[in-house]
Amino acid sequence: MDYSLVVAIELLREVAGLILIATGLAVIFGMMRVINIAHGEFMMLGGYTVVLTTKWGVNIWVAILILAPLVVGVFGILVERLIIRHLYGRIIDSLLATWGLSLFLIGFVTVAFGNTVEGVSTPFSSFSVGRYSIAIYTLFLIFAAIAFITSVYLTLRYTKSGLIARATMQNPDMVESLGINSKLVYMATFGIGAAFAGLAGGLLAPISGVVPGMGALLIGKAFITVVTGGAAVVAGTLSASAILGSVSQAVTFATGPVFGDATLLFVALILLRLLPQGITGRIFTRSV
Amino acid sequence: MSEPALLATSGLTMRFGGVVAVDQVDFAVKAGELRCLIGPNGAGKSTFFKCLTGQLRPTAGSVVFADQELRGATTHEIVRKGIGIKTQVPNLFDGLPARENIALSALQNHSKKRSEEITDQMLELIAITALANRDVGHLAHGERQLVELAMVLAGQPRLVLLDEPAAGMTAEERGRLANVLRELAGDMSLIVVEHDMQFIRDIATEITVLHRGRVFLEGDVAEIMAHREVQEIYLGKEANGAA
Amino acid sequence: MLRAISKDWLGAGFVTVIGLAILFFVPVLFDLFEVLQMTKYVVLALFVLSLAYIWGFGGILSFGQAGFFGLGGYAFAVSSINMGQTTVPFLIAIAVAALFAAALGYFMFYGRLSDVYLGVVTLVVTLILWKLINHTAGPEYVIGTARLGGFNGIPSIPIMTLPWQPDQEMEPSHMFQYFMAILIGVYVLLHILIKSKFGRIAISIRENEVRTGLLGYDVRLYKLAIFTIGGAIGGAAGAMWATYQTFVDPNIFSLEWSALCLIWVMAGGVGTLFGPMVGVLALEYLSFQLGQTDFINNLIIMGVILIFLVLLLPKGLFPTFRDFVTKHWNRRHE
Amino acid sequence: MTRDITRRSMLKTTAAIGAASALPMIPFAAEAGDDIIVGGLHDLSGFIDFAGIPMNQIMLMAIEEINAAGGLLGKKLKGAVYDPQTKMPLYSQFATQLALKDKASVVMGGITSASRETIRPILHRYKTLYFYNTLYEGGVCDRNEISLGTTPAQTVEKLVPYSMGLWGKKVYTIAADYNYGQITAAWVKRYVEQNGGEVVSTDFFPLDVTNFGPTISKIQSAKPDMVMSVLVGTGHLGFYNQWAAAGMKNEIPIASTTFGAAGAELEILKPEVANGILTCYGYYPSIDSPANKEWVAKVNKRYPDKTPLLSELSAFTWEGMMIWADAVRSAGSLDRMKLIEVMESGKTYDMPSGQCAIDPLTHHAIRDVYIADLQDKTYIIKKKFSQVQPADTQLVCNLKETPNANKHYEISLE
Repeated sequence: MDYSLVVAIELLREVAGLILIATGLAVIFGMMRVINIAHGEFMMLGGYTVVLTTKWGVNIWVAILILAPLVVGVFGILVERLIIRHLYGRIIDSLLATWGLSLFLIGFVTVAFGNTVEGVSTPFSSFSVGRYSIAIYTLFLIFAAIAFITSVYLTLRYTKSGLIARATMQNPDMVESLGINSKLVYMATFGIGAAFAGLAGGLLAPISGVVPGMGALLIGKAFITVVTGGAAVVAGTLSASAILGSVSQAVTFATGPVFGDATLLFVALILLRLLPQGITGRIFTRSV
Repeated sequence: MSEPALLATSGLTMRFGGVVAVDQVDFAVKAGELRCLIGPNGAGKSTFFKCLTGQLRPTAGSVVFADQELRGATTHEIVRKGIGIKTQVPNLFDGLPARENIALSALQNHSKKRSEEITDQMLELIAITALANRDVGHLAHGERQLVELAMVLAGQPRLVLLDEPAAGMTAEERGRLANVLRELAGDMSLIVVEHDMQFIRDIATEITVLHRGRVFLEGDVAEIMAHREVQEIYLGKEANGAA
Repeated sequence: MLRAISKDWLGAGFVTVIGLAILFFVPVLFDLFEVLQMTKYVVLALFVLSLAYIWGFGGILSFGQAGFFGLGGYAFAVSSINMGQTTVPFLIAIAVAALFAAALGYFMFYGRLSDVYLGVVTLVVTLILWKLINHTAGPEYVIGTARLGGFNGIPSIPIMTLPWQPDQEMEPSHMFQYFMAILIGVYVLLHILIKSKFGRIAISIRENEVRTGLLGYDVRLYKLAIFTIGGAIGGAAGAMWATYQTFVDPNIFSLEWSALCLIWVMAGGVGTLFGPMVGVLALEYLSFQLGQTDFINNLIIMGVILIFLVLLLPKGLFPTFRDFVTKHWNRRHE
Repeated sequence: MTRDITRRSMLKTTAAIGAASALPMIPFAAEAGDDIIVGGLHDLSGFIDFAGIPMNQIMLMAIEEINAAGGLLGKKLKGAVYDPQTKMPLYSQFATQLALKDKASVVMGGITSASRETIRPILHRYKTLYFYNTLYEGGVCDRNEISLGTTPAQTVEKLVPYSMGLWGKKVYTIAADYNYGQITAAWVKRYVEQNGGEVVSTDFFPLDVTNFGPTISKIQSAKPDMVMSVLVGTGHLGFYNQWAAAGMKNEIPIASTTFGAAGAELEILKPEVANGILTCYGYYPSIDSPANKEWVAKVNKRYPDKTPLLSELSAFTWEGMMIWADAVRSAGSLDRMKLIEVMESGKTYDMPSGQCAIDPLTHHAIRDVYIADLQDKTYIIKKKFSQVQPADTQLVCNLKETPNANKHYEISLE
């Protein structure tokens, strides 16, 4: 009984992790048709923001919840202005450019801050489920993911900017004719996507190693989750995270992490095969 | 029916979830016949068209072309049996010149040399030789329609399905197209899905009216135009709108 | 039209002549080290041809070209270690990659997947291969006498022999010439293929898939054939890579290799065969030079170069250069 | 780090020459002159640069020191340093370049086993002496290579009985899913059983795994007396954080032959996460000997701004340079076979890590091994074992009988 509860918590934690790392990518992908390969490095920047600012004495919660998204969001806007805005409608070019950005960021952070910066320790302690003890931070991550995706949903559903965002996703050409400055929409979108990545990186910082190459470990899963999820940011990310996360984690419990990861990929493949047009058809109709 | 039909559907039905877009349609076209298919928006014309071209797989019923069952066949198989398809929006190889576009169609069944000859014939037939070396991406909409028609004909089909071929054409082009279609009839069968009543008057001998997924009426131009109910359900709104 | 065709053949002929000149003169003029380096570029040029062909002339964007490269490499490694010769293993490597491409292609094209979405499937499949082959460290993963070796890969792969001299390991200069001959052969064959009826239809698929289908061509079959040819070439390159390096490891399947292949094609120019080969040479040479300097972290430089390449030379090096030359040529002759 | 790099002025000239000479279209004319070329192949960028950069720094420092003492055979040493960027094709390319073009007298480097197996056959083929200074799974049998790093039989054999004595006989092993992890886990099992204990489970993790939640639950349910960690790489750092976060740090102790091998874990993890982990290596900066104190002081003096992480990897790179230089002096020649014969003579070297000799049968080091407890980023040495043999490689390799061997054996414990 205790063990099932532990397994359930771990399943939720994996789903929550996927939601956190995928949402920023999904926002940028769904709205702008840009595959941001540097998404993993945006998370890494979020992690570094937390690690460095707490070292300078900033409260860890301020660092995770405010500074990480803020810093990375501003950086995202900068990147959009300098690079991405030249590449709209060129899905492969934007992929290559962001890959270049990802390499650049790894190298830059290594040179600027070194690759062995002391991390932060995990806030909260642990609690017991029978003879198991689980980090409270695990629960915190689950709740953070729920709060996160709910707020994205509410924003998209009930606010004016959410309406604009949804309109952009449906038909980017129409937005301009509605009298909205689409450049501004794209800039804001990229900034918000980057901020989400920063927040995710900040939240993961206390439980993973914060090193320049950490993004590469996360981007693959994030990318597959987004593609499997498809065009709808909230529903897509949520459903894909739920399916992929729980199945792969269940297999991990049953066998080991190797087959857990392979299962994640395999399930993604099956889903893509079964729902070819339904999931991604809309996104890719105009590409390449 | 004196002679056997070249293409015949029986009980052709297409359902989307609970909606029946095409409802047990029995339809037949003889060899050499030019048939127009009309009907108000939502009558099921496009769905019916796509059932014939293999772009949709009908829920029930059969499509027989020259004694072969087509239902379940893919588009390219249907084309290979001798049916030419001209879609509603001109669908061309934008990066290539008109000549190359047409030759690609002829290549299907012929050597390179022979297909060049066929291409020249088609360019002449449709009277677009002047466009031969221009990239089709840069042509006007009506010109593109004509290139596509030439392309379809270069495949030497026995039956041609045309979905609103006159859309976007100038009056002059429309006249030219009507002449070409009339000329072609006899050598091959043609099924034209069309909205433009003037154009239909110019070309049509026989008309089938679709309404709510069913065949509502069949007859020649005069008969259909005179029919009171057709005027009500279709011409009443559409003709006014088009005029 | 006439001009276009003659220009094409002229270009291909020119490239072939240069290739033959390289084949004959490089081993004479350069020392061992440089011949070895150039052998590497030849193998990678063949690898990049596989993607340049399927993407540029069939419109199939594969994010997982490394999958075929890796399968070819592993198939060659396992079979040559077991068989003690290299000619049949080379053919096995090509066959394994081609069969895998055919199976994957059947899954994708007959499942009516399209465009980038197809790219994602190729990417995921390659990732699965990477994961699984990485997991073969244990002693139970053995094929005949060849241990798969997991993360560390398979070392001590035999050096290729000439088919007509099965007992004699190739000298580096012979290997260079043999590989170069293969590269030239594949280049010429691809060029002929592109100019054939098959090639014209393949290009028409790239231009407009729906229309090609409406003309009565079986688009799926054509795509499958193109993809399989690409897989076979990738497999051949993988086998050559394995024998050149004398080892393979799972990173041959990595995202990085697939991405590098994409980048070479992009940098060289999609829609040409020659451009991507130039792309390989330029970027690999650059990466090699960067490795010898240490004034700044190499990733920074590679990243910046990539970004600038995309922003400033979106068509790729070779087409940009060609357009530039043609423009000036025309101006002078007007 | 940038500052360190700009210091390497000598290196820059080498690199410039290297760059000019590597243009493949220009036949190479310039010779390296009268200098003795020492090749360095360490990852200076990419995901294990934290290990490669200190090794490179220490190698350059050794070159400077030898030159300051008058060089070798009346000639100056010159470092030829390349950055393979953690890419195997670049490793093979640069190894070929060092052997054929730079005509290096000796090559130091290779960090992962994959990189070693890339360059070892090349250097063997082109007869260029090779020093591999990293701890690894054992089994290389090649008379052209000197392997100075510790192997599982040297460390696991000591750490397992020691930690079982402290904590108990039920062991749970978690290991990286590649050769090193697999083989080390097999040795752990053997030594645990030899000492009357039991390995309750062995879990393997691909190197890119970052979430260890399920494993931590599994360990809790197995209730072992201790955890033996053979985790490797930055992805696996997450385990220690998540272990501490789950409140397990004070419940079940951890011993490891990989934790902090290159020093990175030590720097990145907070003391409250890393304290109390028991490790076993051939070198610790806190070794209390005059030789080591002097050496550490030297390193601090040479790199005062940012001192390289001192670990087995960097210390043995130093030792490699010194053993090679000693051989050159003794042989009075750069001839590869003469140097190998000197090193095979069973000579004992006094090094910062203690006493060390080259086993003539395997070309692996017979060396002192230490067990240390980590407290607040400092290793407190608990026990020293003198002159430990590379018993694992000795099972498969005998260079006296097969001097032409050129192979990396998989040491099977079945």
